[in-house]
Order: sequence, then structure tokens, then C-alpha cells
Amino acid sequence: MIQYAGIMLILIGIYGLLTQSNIIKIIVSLNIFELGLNVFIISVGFVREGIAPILTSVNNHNGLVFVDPLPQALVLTAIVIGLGTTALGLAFARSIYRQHGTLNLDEIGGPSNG
Amino acid sequence: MIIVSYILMLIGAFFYAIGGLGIYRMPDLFNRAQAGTKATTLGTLSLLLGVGVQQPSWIPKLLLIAVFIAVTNPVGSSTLARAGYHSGVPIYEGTQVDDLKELYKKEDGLDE
Amino acid sequence: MMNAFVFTLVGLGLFFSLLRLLTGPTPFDRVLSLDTMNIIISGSIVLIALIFNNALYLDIAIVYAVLAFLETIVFARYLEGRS
Amino acid sequence: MTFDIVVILMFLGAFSAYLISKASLKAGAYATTVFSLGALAVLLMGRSEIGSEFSVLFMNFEVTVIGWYFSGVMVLVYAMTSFFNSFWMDKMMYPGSYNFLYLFSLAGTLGLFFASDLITLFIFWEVVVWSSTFIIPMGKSRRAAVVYYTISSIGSMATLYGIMLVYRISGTLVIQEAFVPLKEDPLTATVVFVIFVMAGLTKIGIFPFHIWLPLAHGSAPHTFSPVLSGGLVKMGAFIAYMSVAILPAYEAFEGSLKIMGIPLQLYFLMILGAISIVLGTLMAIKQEDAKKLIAYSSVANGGYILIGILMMDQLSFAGSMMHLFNHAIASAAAFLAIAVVAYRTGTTKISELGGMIHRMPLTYLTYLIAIISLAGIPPMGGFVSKWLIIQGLADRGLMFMALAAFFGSIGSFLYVFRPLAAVFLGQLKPEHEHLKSEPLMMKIPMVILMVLILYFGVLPKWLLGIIGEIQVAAGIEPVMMSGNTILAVNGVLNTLNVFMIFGFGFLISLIIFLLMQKSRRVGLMDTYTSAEFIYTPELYHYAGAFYAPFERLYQNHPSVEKFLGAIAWKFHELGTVVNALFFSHKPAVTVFWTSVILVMITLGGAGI
Amino acid sequence: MKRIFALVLVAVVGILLFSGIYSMEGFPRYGEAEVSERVSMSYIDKNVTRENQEVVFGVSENLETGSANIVTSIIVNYRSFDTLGEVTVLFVSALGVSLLFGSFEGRLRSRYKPNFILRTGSKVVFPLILVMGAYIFIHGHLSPGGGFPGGSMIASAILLMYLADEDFRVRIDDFKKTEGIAGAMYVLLGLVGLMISNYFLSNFLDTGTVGTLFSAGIIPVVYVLVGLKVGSELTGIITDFLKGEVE
Amino acid sequence: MSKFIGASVIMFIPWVLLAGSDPSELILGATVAMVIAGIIYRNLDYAFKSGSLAGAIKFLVVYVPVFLWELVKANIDVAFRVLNPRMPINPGFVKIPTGIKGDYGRLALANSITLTPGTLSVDGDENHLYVHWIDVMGESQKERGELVSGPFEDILGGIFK
Amino acid sequence: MVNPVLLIALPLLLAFVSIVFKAYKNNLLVFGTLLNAGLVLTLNKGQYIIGGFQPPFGINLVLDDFALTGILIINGLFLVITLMSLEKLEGFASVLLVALAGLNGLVLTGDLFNLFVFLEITAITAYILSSASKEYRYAFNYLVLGTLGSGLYLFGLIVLYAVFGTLNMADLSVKMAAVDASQLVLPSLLIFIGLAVEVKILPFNGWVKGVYSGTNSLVGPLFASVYAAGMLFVFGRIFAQVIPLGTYLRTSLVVLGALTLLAGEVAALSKTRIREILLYSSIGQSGLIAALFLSGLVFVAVMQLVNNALSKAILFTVAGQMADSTGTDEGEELQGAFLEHKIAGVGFTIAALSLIGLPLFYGFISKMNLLFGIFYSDNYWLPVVILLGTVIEGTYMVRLLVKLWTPGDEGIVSEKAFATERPLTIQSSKVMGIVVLSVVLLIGGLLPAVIQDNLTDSGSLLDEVTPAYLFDLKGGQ
Ligand code: NA
Ligand code: NA
Repeated sequence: MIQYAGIMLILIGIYGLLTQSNIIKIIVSLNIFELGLNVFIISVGFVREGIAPILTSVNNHNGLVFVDPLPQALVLTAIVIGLGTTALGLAFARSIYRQHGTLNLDEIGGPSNG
Repeated sequence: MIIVSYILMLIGAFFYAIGGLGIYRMPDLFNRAQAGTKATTLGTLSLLLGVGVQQPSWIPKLLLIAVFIAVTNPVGSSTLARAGYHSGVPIYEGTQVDDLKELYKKEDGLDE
Repeated sequence: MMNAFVFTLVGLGLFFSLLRLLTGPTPFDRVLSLDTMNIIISGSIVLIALIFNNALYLDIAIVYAVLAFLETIVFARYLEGRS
Repeated sequence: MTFDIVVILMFLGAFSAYLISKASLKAGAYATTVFSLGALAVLLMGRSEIGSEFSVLFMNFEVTVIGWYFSGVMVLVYAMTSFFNSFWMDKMMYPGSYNFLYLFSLAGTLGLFFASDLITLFIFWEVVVWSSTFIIPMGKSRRAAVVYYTISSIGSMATLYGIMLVYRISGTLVIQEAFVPLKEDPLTATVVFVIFVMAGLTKIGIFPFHIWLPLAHGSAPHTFSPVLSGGLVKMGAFIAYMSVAILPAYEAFEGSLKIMGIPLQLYFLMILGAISIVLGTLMAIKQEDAKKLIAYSSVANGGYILIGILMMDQLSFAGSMMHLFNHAIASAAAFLAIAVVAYRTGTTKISELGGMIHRMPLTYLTYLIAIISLAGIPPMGGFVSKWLIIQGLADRGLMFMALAAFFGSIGSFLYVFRPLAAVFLGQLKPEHEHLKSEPLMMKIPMVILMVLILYFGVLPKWLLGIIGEIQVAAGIEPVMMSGNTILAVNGVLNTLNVFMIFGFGFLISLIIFLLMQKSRRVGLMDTYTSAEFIYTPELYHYAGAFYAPFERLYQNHPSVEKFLGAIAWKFHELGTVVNALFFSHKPAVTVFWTSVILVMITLGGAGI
Repeated sequence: MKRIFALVLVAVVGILLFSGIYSMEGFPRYGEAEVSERVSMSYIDKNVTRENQEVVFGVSENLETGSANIVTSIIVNYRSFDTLGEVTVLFVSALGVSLLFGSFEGRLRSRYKPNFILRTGSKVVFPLILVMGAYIFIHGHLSPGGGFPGGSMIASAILLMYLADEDFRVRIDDFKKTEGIAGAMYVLLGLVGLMISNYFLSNFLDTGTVGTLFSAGIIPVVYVLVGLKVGSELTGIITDFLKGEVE
Repeated sequence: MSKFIGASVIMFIPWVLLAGSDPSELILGATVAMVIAGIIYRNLDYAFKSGSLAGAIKFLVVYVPVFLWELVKANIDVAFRVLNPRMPINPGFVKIPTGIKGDYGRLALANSITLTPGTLSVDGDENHLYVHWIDVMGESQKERGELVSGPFEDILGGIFK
Repeated sequence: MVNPVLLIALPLLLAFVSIVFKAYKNNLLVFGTLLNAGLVLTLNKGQYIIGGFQPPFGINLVLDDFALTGILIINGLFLVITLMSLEKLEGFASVLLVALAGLNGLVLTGDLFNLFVFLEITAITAYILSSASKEYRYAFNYLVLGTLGSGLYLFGLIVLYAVFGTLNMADLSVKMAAVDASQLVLPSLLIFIGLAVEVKILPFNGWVKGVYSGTNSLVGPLFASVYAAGMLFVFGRIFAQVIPLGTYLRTSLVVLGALTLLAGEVAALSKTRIREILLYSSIGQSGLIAALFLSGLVFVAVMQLVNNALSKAILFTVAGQMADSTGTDEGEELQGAFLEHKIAGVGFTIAALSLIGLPLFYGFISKMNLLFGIFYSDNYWLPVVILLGTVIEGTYMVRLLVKLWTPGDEGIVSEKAFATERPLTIQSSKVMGIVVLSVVLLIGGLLPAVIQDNLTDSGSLLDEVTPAYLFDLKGGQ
């Protein structure tokens, strides 16, 4: 089910973080992790037969069964935050590439500052 | 009216299927793009028309979608085809004429 | 009943595109199939709007179509010239 | 004048000495001397204050006999040594800070011995440790400061643990009350005792915590070595006293296994003391540096003091308290004598010196008397105190300890003789031909200390009177005296008679020396060997490798230094391992550990 | 080897995660969330500050939040402090990106210039996408979407133009100003709420009738600001990423 | 200024399609169009010229029906090709001349070609289009141009001068 | 009545304004930090609701003594550090304004998800600031780990929401307390790991070395004191006040904290570069403070936190300045560096000694209290670890201090200050800041009541462990 899929994605993300040394792949892994997390969050608010929590001229009153709107709001926030960190991560990636000529962390030396 | 709507929708869906099949069956990127683009564009237009018949109040938005897809779908395919050509994707061996070669030779020559 | 026919056909379209997505062979073929699938999906969202009788899905369809186009262009421009 | 003002004044004095030093270095040094002497004067005059209590900020004090006695010893050493400070001002990198830290640590010792609660005690303990830590690198070794600090810190942190433990159990920090509940709880009492005593041992430099002592004492500025060796090591004795007398150990360990009537816990420590005597003596013998030699003699003398305190009896305890004083002034005098030599010649290496008696006879005399006292040879003070300790040991039948103590006295002849002969006697080196005599300001403290050593060796009555008061306060029988005769169980010692006999013998030998003098002074280089002139004076000198055959006996002995050094190195390596295991520029490393911890803790939580 | 080891480790983590989560008492099975036992119920009923029996689309007036989209009412009313924070995250990320690429000049160029088909096609849909973005954030209280999707649409339009036209260049200062002003106005709006009703970011405007365009009080205003801000921020990020390597 | 007006109008049209013609939406739409135009117009040139409107109407009335018809034909063609087990194709990249000037006109042509039977615009230069043709016919550029873009060239030429 | 939300809103407002008026952004930063520092002095304790929706439905700010201490430290140190190193601002003024808002939000918020948002804001500013060293691979590593950490935090938080249906800290703590703690091991652990990355607890702190060892005189003190304080305050809030820990989990996590302390100190011992020594010391201190919070000893944890923040501000400022002006922070090459900069040297020394817990300085008061606290909670092994840590810490600090004070090689007194080519310069603004901070450490050590009174109720949320055990500074009885 969707909830399990969310957790699986989280695990895939962690697996990626464990095994990848290419910066772009690390960022992708992190995004998979976040995606899984978001799926999990949404799934926590799911109600079978529940409708999207928007009142319309058709679904027009609060007596209906809605899915939990709060996780959706939280996910929206989490997505945007994830977007922000991804952008910054990619910017670092580009800076690293300029500095070291590679995106592979294995090819970049460890501590050397100072 | 509902019959008309469903016929239109069925036609649309049929061309979606054709588009998918075209994408799958055609021998190279360019032929696939040909098949996919035409079929899905017409499919979408037909489908939207069918929906519009049932829900006349939605027609403005449907129109917007239709225009958008009619403009962007061929542009997307064309751009993809050009990019593929530039990257040297395999071209179907039965391809007879290639006027692009000379164009890009010229451009590349200017570039390099 | 009619809906079932419609969705079966739509599903077929998606299925064949998916096959192309999986088989490639070049990234361009994959992007092309993705592009096709995206168009089909935006159409399907419109169908869902009709079924749920909810015009809100039309907005989603538009956004989806926009993002689909953008995706195709991004991939095309990114991949152009790489073999 | 009450003592709270004194304590505060001393701290203020430290600051003003710093400020005065900024204006004039000499003036700053003199100010330090004046303040130190002032503190000494106040202490001597303030004997009547014993029993008074006072508080400064959040710290609480009480003037006890033992505290007064310890501070007296301490401040005396500080005051005498401070006469030398002015001569080193221009050689110091931070002369102002030196004066500041000097007085600061002096003030710290006052607070330490007057503290009436454990936290106050600890605070001043730390003040002294830290101010002395920063004085040591002003000498020639930074490493010495680090080693000194680390060992001191092991001691003070152990103390702190003990203080906290006592507070947790008794709910009070007042020294006189905090230990009361421990009498009922021998196990905790043992833990607390071991912890406190360990702190004491590190400070006195008892085996195996002695390694810092020669290094620090040998490397500290020449003007601070006397304080370190004569004064600060006695802090450890104070802690040992507290553990034994205030805990009180004999009561708490009533039920313990006993050897010759000594509870096992105490007996074990006595063995350490005995080892220190033997080890200190042996190590002192092989030293090439005069300062290190005296430092090792401090290790040995610390052993005597510890054993005496642990005895908690009429004789040994009194002897220990007395030895504390005698050793303080004698080792201060010896270090000062070496300091004079170093001031004039710039070295303390035995092999580079010789014939100093010709240029500075007073220094020679000071050193002679001091070292005789250190070795426990009559008629100096050191003899009396060692005699008392050995009497007490023999009385209890603790023959191993008594033997060690006796060995210490014999062995000390060997190391006493050496610098005496090599530094002061023999021939003067060519480069030392034009040395000047010691300055007046240096003569003053040396004369005073010399007089004190002799005086208390001959007439210890006043001193033993105070010690008797301490003994009474600690609940033991005071040492008995009749006139100048000390009454022990196995014998009596009339110090005046001893002095008469030795004085008479000395006079006779002096007369013989003067009347029958046949030797003629010859320049060191005024000779040749196998028709070849030798130009390196060292080759003539019989001070280098003095006891080489003897040294071969313990060339490859297992060494505490090596052992502790290995531990320190292991810590260093562990740090490198931690670094390599956990810190990386690759996220995968941390993600891996995160997963591992997640697994471990969740599994543990599931009860697997 | 490393991969197999990682796989095993992740598998163990997975098993523990699964068993840990599903063995918790009270963790709802999928699809069985008890919304009525959560704070969300009050968001749906719009009765945090007052008792509402019924909320009816197009009828109920003057509710505590007039948003027909309940998610929006959470995002911009009940938890609008989160949203301010979220805007800030994007803001500071954009700042970070522009600091990293601050010294770069010019534009990254690909080997092949885009042709007129792409260029013109993009130009045709560009206004459409922009307006779509604005529509989304203005109608955030009525339909899915809101400030962030709307802003993203605007930025997508800009990205499209960058890809389609090598000579396209936004005047980034205008966007920065828009971004700053929109952000400042968001905070100021909150401060006005603080002054009027003593609560930062309180919905001090009339909330109108649920389901109408001019309803929900400050929600549409906030969403317009957020939309403009997000749009200009993402544009800034895109512009920075496409800067050339010349320093 | 004309850039601003042009941009505003271009923005306003989709708004109306999206939001409907409710007066409040119209007012809002006009505002939004002008605000966005105000932010972006300097980066674009949707200059508003006389004749634009007439061109647009002509485009809608004349061109769109033709285009739709061609699109239907194209799809039938595709369907046959795709469903035919033998898949009769004879592809090639051909260069065809075009007389249409202006980006919009050329775009319309290119898209039209893409959506009509057997052809896909791949690229173009000033006076030509390069087209992937699934069933290449004709020998010369001119001849092929006629075959590929014939029906549109005239109409579009009339609209986008 | 001043609403503490202003501490968040005003710096944010100024940050937004600062990109409109770019030319004035440094002035805006100075103005903002001054404004915040001033505002802190006018605050009243209480609960402040955002948007007018009562918790648990809306987000609230909790200004209790704990939070008050936190924002006092954060805003005060932020001001001092910013003013000290204005020349190092480069382009970071706007980022710093956001950081100030984020840190205040972290400490003030009473909502777990809102905390996540502020955690991300603060963390992102940290990623950006850590790129000031131009060592982007370390900044990237930090970003990845930080993001993963906050993801895990969010994971745990959502699990809690699914079970308890609320995000409000107070509400949640009541509901969680009613449940068997063994049920909550997983979400608690996830939240712990999330925060542990930022709090620098082993083994979640792999990023620290790369990031801290390259910091300059602005970023170093900010990270080591202000950020560290903010993150630790949050950690304390969550683990001493919100999430009830069962015996098993509490013990495991305290052990982790203790291991962090030891590992940090031991690693510092093996280092010779000043900033590396300091960064491992920071790790050790974080482990200690975390262990205290986890043991429920809020009050003493806060004291130690304050001591660490004040000391590290000085230490990293001086170390950063050494690196900035001489190009190295290798102890060997900086022998005797303090010879010509005695005030900075004395400040550095005071900070180091206070960190170790020497009497006369505030560190002593906090160390005494924390030991009392731990003994009072009947934990007899943790003090052993702490005191062992103190011995090691003292050793490397003394080693460093004597090196920096006395030039020349071992055994050779040399007049040459140090071996680097560029001279060590220290601006007067830094010297002033160092003096101010040192004086605070001294006042705290000599007249502890001055600082103490401001902290006294910091543990008030935890009545059962409120400081009955506290060392009575007046009598020692
Ligand atoms: Na949000
Ligand atoms: Na949103």
C-alpha cells in the first residue's frame, strides 16, 4: 500500500546515501528519501472514502468525510523546504565541481583545510 | 448529446492508444515522435471536446488546455527530435534523404 | 461502462508508452515516451474531473500540462549534444 | 587583624604587585617580597586567632591549629624565596604575571588551609594548582607544565568526586560534619578515602604519582622550585591528614583486615610511602642535574611524611608533622643555594660546575646544612623528625617501613655527598674564575633558613609544642618532652646533647683542617696527561657519570614514566581512531553510523 | 560487497522501522486515520475560536477563516507561522545560491542554440503560464494550490524562456525587489494583525462568504504575496544557476 | 508603452479563460495582467500593433479549420501506419523552402507540419524548414515544399505578412 | 507588553528589506541585532499565540524562563559576535538576519512542526555560512546530513501525530506521558537522531570537523556558541520537557552523550591545530550538555550551556582571527602569539579556564552545580566520565595555552614570537568584545548570583526535578 511504499522509498533513499559517492546521486537519494517521507506523511492522514478537503459547490458542507487536511498542509511545507535545500545542494555541487573538477566524493580528498 | 460526448471521448482515448502504440512500434526516434505527437494532440482535443459537451461551463478552461497542448506538444517533439539528431541517435536504416546533415555540418563548422 | 472503454484505451496508450520508456534505447526515446505519457495523463485528469464532477481538477490538468512541457524541454536541452 | 582581611589583602596584593611590576620590575619584585613577609608576620602574630571563623564571598573559613601550622610552613617558604624574585625579573618573559601568580598561589594556600567547607577547600586547591601551572613554563619547559597539570588535575578531579560523594551522602559540605555518616559505611568510606588519598599522593609525589615532580621541580623557574618542593607538595600531606584524621580512617576501618594493627587500606598506602622512600633515594643518586636531584629527594621525604601521617600516633605523627617543616625549609634552602649558583653561572648541571665554595662560601654552607637536614643526619632538624618517625614505626613493629626509612637515610648520604663535592668543592672552572659572590638580598633568606634548620634541630621544643596541639585536636596523645629531651617508648633523644657532640667533632676537624693544611690550589687546566694537554675541562671532572657502575644495576628497570607515557600515547591514538572512524567529508560514513545506532537502540528497546 | 552490506543494513533498518511503527498502540492502519480525534477536526469544522455547527459552501458567512480549501485555511491561517517560515527557507536558499554564484557573469550557453520553433512556441505559452501562476495563487482559498504552486508556475515560465531563448535575460533586480517587498509586506501584514487584534498574523479582515472570490480575509492577500515572492525567488535561483563561469 | 499594453492584453486573455467572466474576476484579472506585465514587460516584446487583432481573427476563422482537418487526416494516416503489421515507411530529412516571415507565422507553419500527415518539423533557418518525412516523395526542394507545406503556406502567408 | 514574536518578525522584516536596499544591508544587520538585544530586555514571560488560534490548534510561542535564558544568550552573543567581526560579513548580512530570526524561533516555538521549520531555516543559514570557508565539500556534507537529520525528525514527529493527533508540545507531552514509554522508543529515537545531528552528538556529527575547522572569526564563534546554544536549547526543550523517556532509552542516550564527551575530548587531545582542538572540545561539551538534559537536569545543563557559549565565543573568535590574519592556526607556528596581544591572550585564557571549570570563573559554578545535580540523581558513573573529560580537556588546553604564551621551542627561550610570515593582528572591536565576554565569565564566577538569578527558574517546567539539590551558593550547607 501507499504507506509501505513511502517507507520503502525512505529506505531506498537511505540505501542511496550509503552507497553513492557521486554528489548528484547523493542529492537524488536525499530527494527520494524526502519523497518517501512525504508520501508517508500524506498516508497518515488518509481516510478510506474520504474526499479532498476542499469545499466546492458539489462537496459543499463540513459534514462530509474528508481526509485529514493537516498532513497535506505539512507536506506542502516540507516539499518547499526540500526544494530550498535541494537548490542549495545543487549549488554546492556546482561549486565543488568547479573546485575539484569532479562530482565524485571518492576522488575528492578528505580534510585539508588549513 | 451524451452519446456524442462519449464518442468523442472514445475517439480521443483511441488515439491515445494509437499514440502509445506508435511510440512503441516505430523504428527510430523521429518516426516515434511523429506518431506520438499527432495522435496525442488529436486525442486530447477530441477528449476535451467530449468533456466540454457534457460540461459546457468548463469550455473556457478546456479551450485553454487545448490551445496549450496544441502549441506545446509539437514544439516539444520537434525540440526533442532536433536534440536527438544532434546527439546522434540511431536513425532508421531505411532513411533516404538527410538534408539536416549539411545544415549541421555548416553550423558545427562555424562553432568549432 | 463507457468510462471503462475509455479508460481501457487510455491505459493501453500508457502501457505502450511505458514499454518504450523501459526499453529506450536512447534517453531521447525515454523522454519522448514520458512526454507522451504526460499528455495522456493530463487528458486523464480532465476525465477524472468529469467523473468526480469537480472542476478543480481542470486546474490540476493545466498545471500538469505545463510541467510536462517544461520537463520535455529541460531534458531535451540538457541532453542535446550528449551521446 | 583578622584573617578574612588577610586573605582578601593577599589577593589584592597579587594584583597590585602586577601593577607595580608594570611600572618597575624591581619594585614589583620587592612588593612581592613585602607582601609575602607581611603575610608571614600576620600569621605569626595571629596565633591567637585560632578557632575564629570567617567568610569571603560564598566561601567559608575556620582558623585551625593544623591549618595555621601548614600555612605557616608554606608562607615561610614563599617569603624566603621571594627575596630572590628581583634577581630574575629581567630574565622572565612575563615578570609582572610572575609576581602576580606568585602571590596568588600564596593567597591560595592560605585559603586552602583555612577552608572550613569542602568546596572552599577545592576552590583554593585549584587556585594553587593553576597559578603554579602557569608559573612553571616561565622556566624552561612547557612540557613540565602540562605533565604537572595533568597529574595535579587527576588528583583534584578525584578530590572533587570524593567531595561530591560525601556531600551526596551527608548533605553537608562542612568539613567537620561531612564525613560523619561515613563511619557507619566502611565501603563508601573506603571509596572516599582512596579517592582523597589518591589526590594527596599525586601532590606529595608518592609512587606511582611521582613522575611529574622531578620534571616540574627541575624545570620550574629557579625562584619557584623552592616553593614547589618546599611548600606546595605539602598540600598533599594536608589532604592525607584530612583523610586519616577527619574521616577518621581508623574509626571507619575498624572492621577491616588489619596488619600489625594497621587497617589494610592504610597499610597499603604505607607500602607506597616506603616504595617512594626507596625509589626517591635511588633516583636522586643518579641525577645529573642538581635541581632534579633535590626533587627526587622530595619524593623520598614525601614518603616519610605520608607514613608518619598514616600512623596517627604519638611519635610517628609528630615526627611527620615536624618533618614537614624541616623538609620545607631544608629543601627550600637547598634549591635557593642552587638558584644562587644558577644565577651566577647560568647552569645547574653538576658536571658543568665545581669549586663554588671559593666564590660563594655562604651558599656552600647553606647547601651543606640543608642537605644534611634532608638526609636526616644529626644535628639538623631532619634528623629529629626522621628519628621520631622511625621510633614510632619500630614501636608498632612495622619493620618493613622502618627498614625502608632507614635505607632512605643511608642512601641519602650518597646523593648528599655528590653535589656537595661536584658543585661546591673541587676545582673552579676557568670560566668561573671571575664570578662574584652572592648578592646581599640572596644572603638574607639563606642565613635565616640556615638558622632555622639548625635551631629546630637543636631546640625543637617550640615546634613540638604546636605539633602537640595538633595532635590533641586530632584526638591523639601529644608527643612528650622533658626539657630538650624527647621521650619515646624505646628511647630518648636529647637534641642539645646531640648538637654538642657533633659540634665538638666538627670543631676538632676544622682545627685539624686549618692547622695541617698541605694542599695548594691548582688551576683546573694546570696539568697534562700523557704529555698531552687536554682542553675540555669536563674530562678532568669526576662529577660526570659519578655512579655509573651503580647505575648499571637498574638500567632497564620497569618504569612508571614509561607506563604512564604509554597510557597517554594510547589516549592520543584513540583520538586519531575516533577521528578516522566518525569524521569524514562523505555523508555515507555518518549515514552508516546513524543506521547502526538506529538498529542497535531499537533492537535493545525490543528486548533483543 | 559494500552494496550488499548496505543492503543488509538497510533491510534491518527497514524491518525495525516497519515493526516499530506498526507495533505502536494507536498508530492508525492505512486509511483508518481518526480525523475526529485529531486537531484537524476543528480545522474542518472551522471552530477553533468559536462554535460552528455547519459550514456550507457559498452560504456560511463570517467564519473564523473563510477559505473553502481547508488545506489553505491551515497553511495561511491556523498555521500561517509555518508558512512564513517556509517562505523564509526559500528566501535564504535563494540568497545562498546567489552568494555562491555571485561572482559569475554572463550565461551558460549550450552548444546548440535553440531554434525559432522552441523560442517562439515558448513565447506563445509564456504569458499563459504566468497568468496561470497568478490565477493559482489568487484562488488558493478556493481551489487546490496557492502561493507556492502559483509562484512555481511563474518561475517555470521564466525557466522555459531561459531554455528557449539564449538572449533572454530577466532584470534580476526587479525580481529581487519584488521578492523583498513581498516578504516585507507579509511580515508587515502580520504586524498589523498584532496591532489590531494582539495576535501576530491574525486574520483581521472580514472573512466573507465561504466559496466566493473575495472571502477568507487576508488569505488571498498572503497568497498573492507568497506567490510573488516564491516566483521571484525561484526565478532568482534559476537565473543564478544559469550564470556563466566567467568571474 | 506599447510593449506594456501588448503584454497586458496577452495576459488578460488566459485569465478570462481560466477565471470566467464574473465581474469581480474580470477586474481582478485586469489588475493581475497589468501587474505581471509591469514586472515582466521589459523582458519581452508583445508589442501591440494595429492589425494584430485582424490577423488573430483571420487566423482563427480561416486557418484553424484547415488545420484541424489536416490533423484528422494525419491521425488516420498514423493509425494506418501504426496498425499495419508491415509498417510501410520511407523516412528522410528534407529541406523545404518557406516564404513566411516572422517567428509566429513560421511557428504556426512548423507546428502545422508536425501535426499533419507524415511530417515532423525538426529545425529551420531563415528561409527553410527541415522536416522529418515518414514517406519521402518528390525530388526537388520546391516539389517537396509543395507536398509538405502547401496548404498552410498560402493561408499563413496571408495572415503573417 | 512586548510580544516575543517581534524577535523573529523584525529580523525577518529587515532581512527582506535588506535585499531591496542592498547597499544598507550591513547597517540593517547591526540595527536588527541591536534592536533584538534591546527587545530581549523588555520581555515578559508567558505564552504568546500566533494568529489568535489557541493551542493545540494554532502555533504558540512559549516564553518561560528556559526560553528566556535561551534568547538572552542567543541575542546577546549574536550582537557581540556580529559587532566584533563586522569586517568578515562579506555578503552574509541578510543570511545572518534570517539566522537570528531562525534561532529565536527555535527556542521560542511551542509547536513541534513549527520547530521543524525553524530548524530548517537555521540549518540552511548554517550551510550557507559554512561555505564561507570555500570548502564546499564540507558544506555539502553538512547539508546532506542536516537534511537527513531533519527528515528523521519529521518522520518521528509524524508518527507521533498519527498516534496522538496533535503537534503542540505541551499537549503532546501530556498525551505521551499517559502512554507506556516503551511504546514510544522509535519516534523518540528518530527525533533524537534528527536533533543529534545539529547538536553534534556522536556518531551523528560527521560534518562537524570539516565545517568547524575552516571557520573564520565570524562564523566560528557564531557556530560554536550561538548556533550550538540554540540547538541545545531545543534539544533540552524536547528531551527534558516534551518527550518522556523510558529508563532504557534514557540510559542509552545518556551513554551516547557521555561517549560523545569522551570521544570529543580524546580527539581534541590528539590535535595540534587550534580550531580543531576547539571543535572537538565543542563536540565534547555538546555531549555533556545533552547528557545533562537527557538526565532531566535542565537547570545545570543550561548553566553549562551558557558557560560553553560564552567561552567558545571568545575562543573561536581568537582562533578564527589567528587563522584570518596569519593564514594558519597550527599551534606550533603560533608559539608565543599572545606575547604581543596580551588582552586577547588573557581573554582566551579566561575562556579556556572557564571551560575547564576553574574557580574564579563561571565555568566553576556550573561544573559544581552539574556535578551536584548528577550525584543527586544517583548517577555515580557519569561524574567519572565528566571528570575524566575535564582532566583531558585541561591537559590539551594547558598545552595550548603555554604554547601560545611562550615562544620558542621546548627548552629554548626565543624572542621570536612565531614562525608564520604574516603577523597576527586583532582589531580593537574584537578586543572589546573579548573583554566584555571575559568580564561576564569573571562576574559569573565571583558573583554567581548575578547570572544565577536570571537562570534560577530555567528548569521550572520540570517540577519534580527542580533544583532541590542545587548548590547553595550562600552557605555551601
Ligand atoms: Na505551508
Ligand atoms: Na503552499
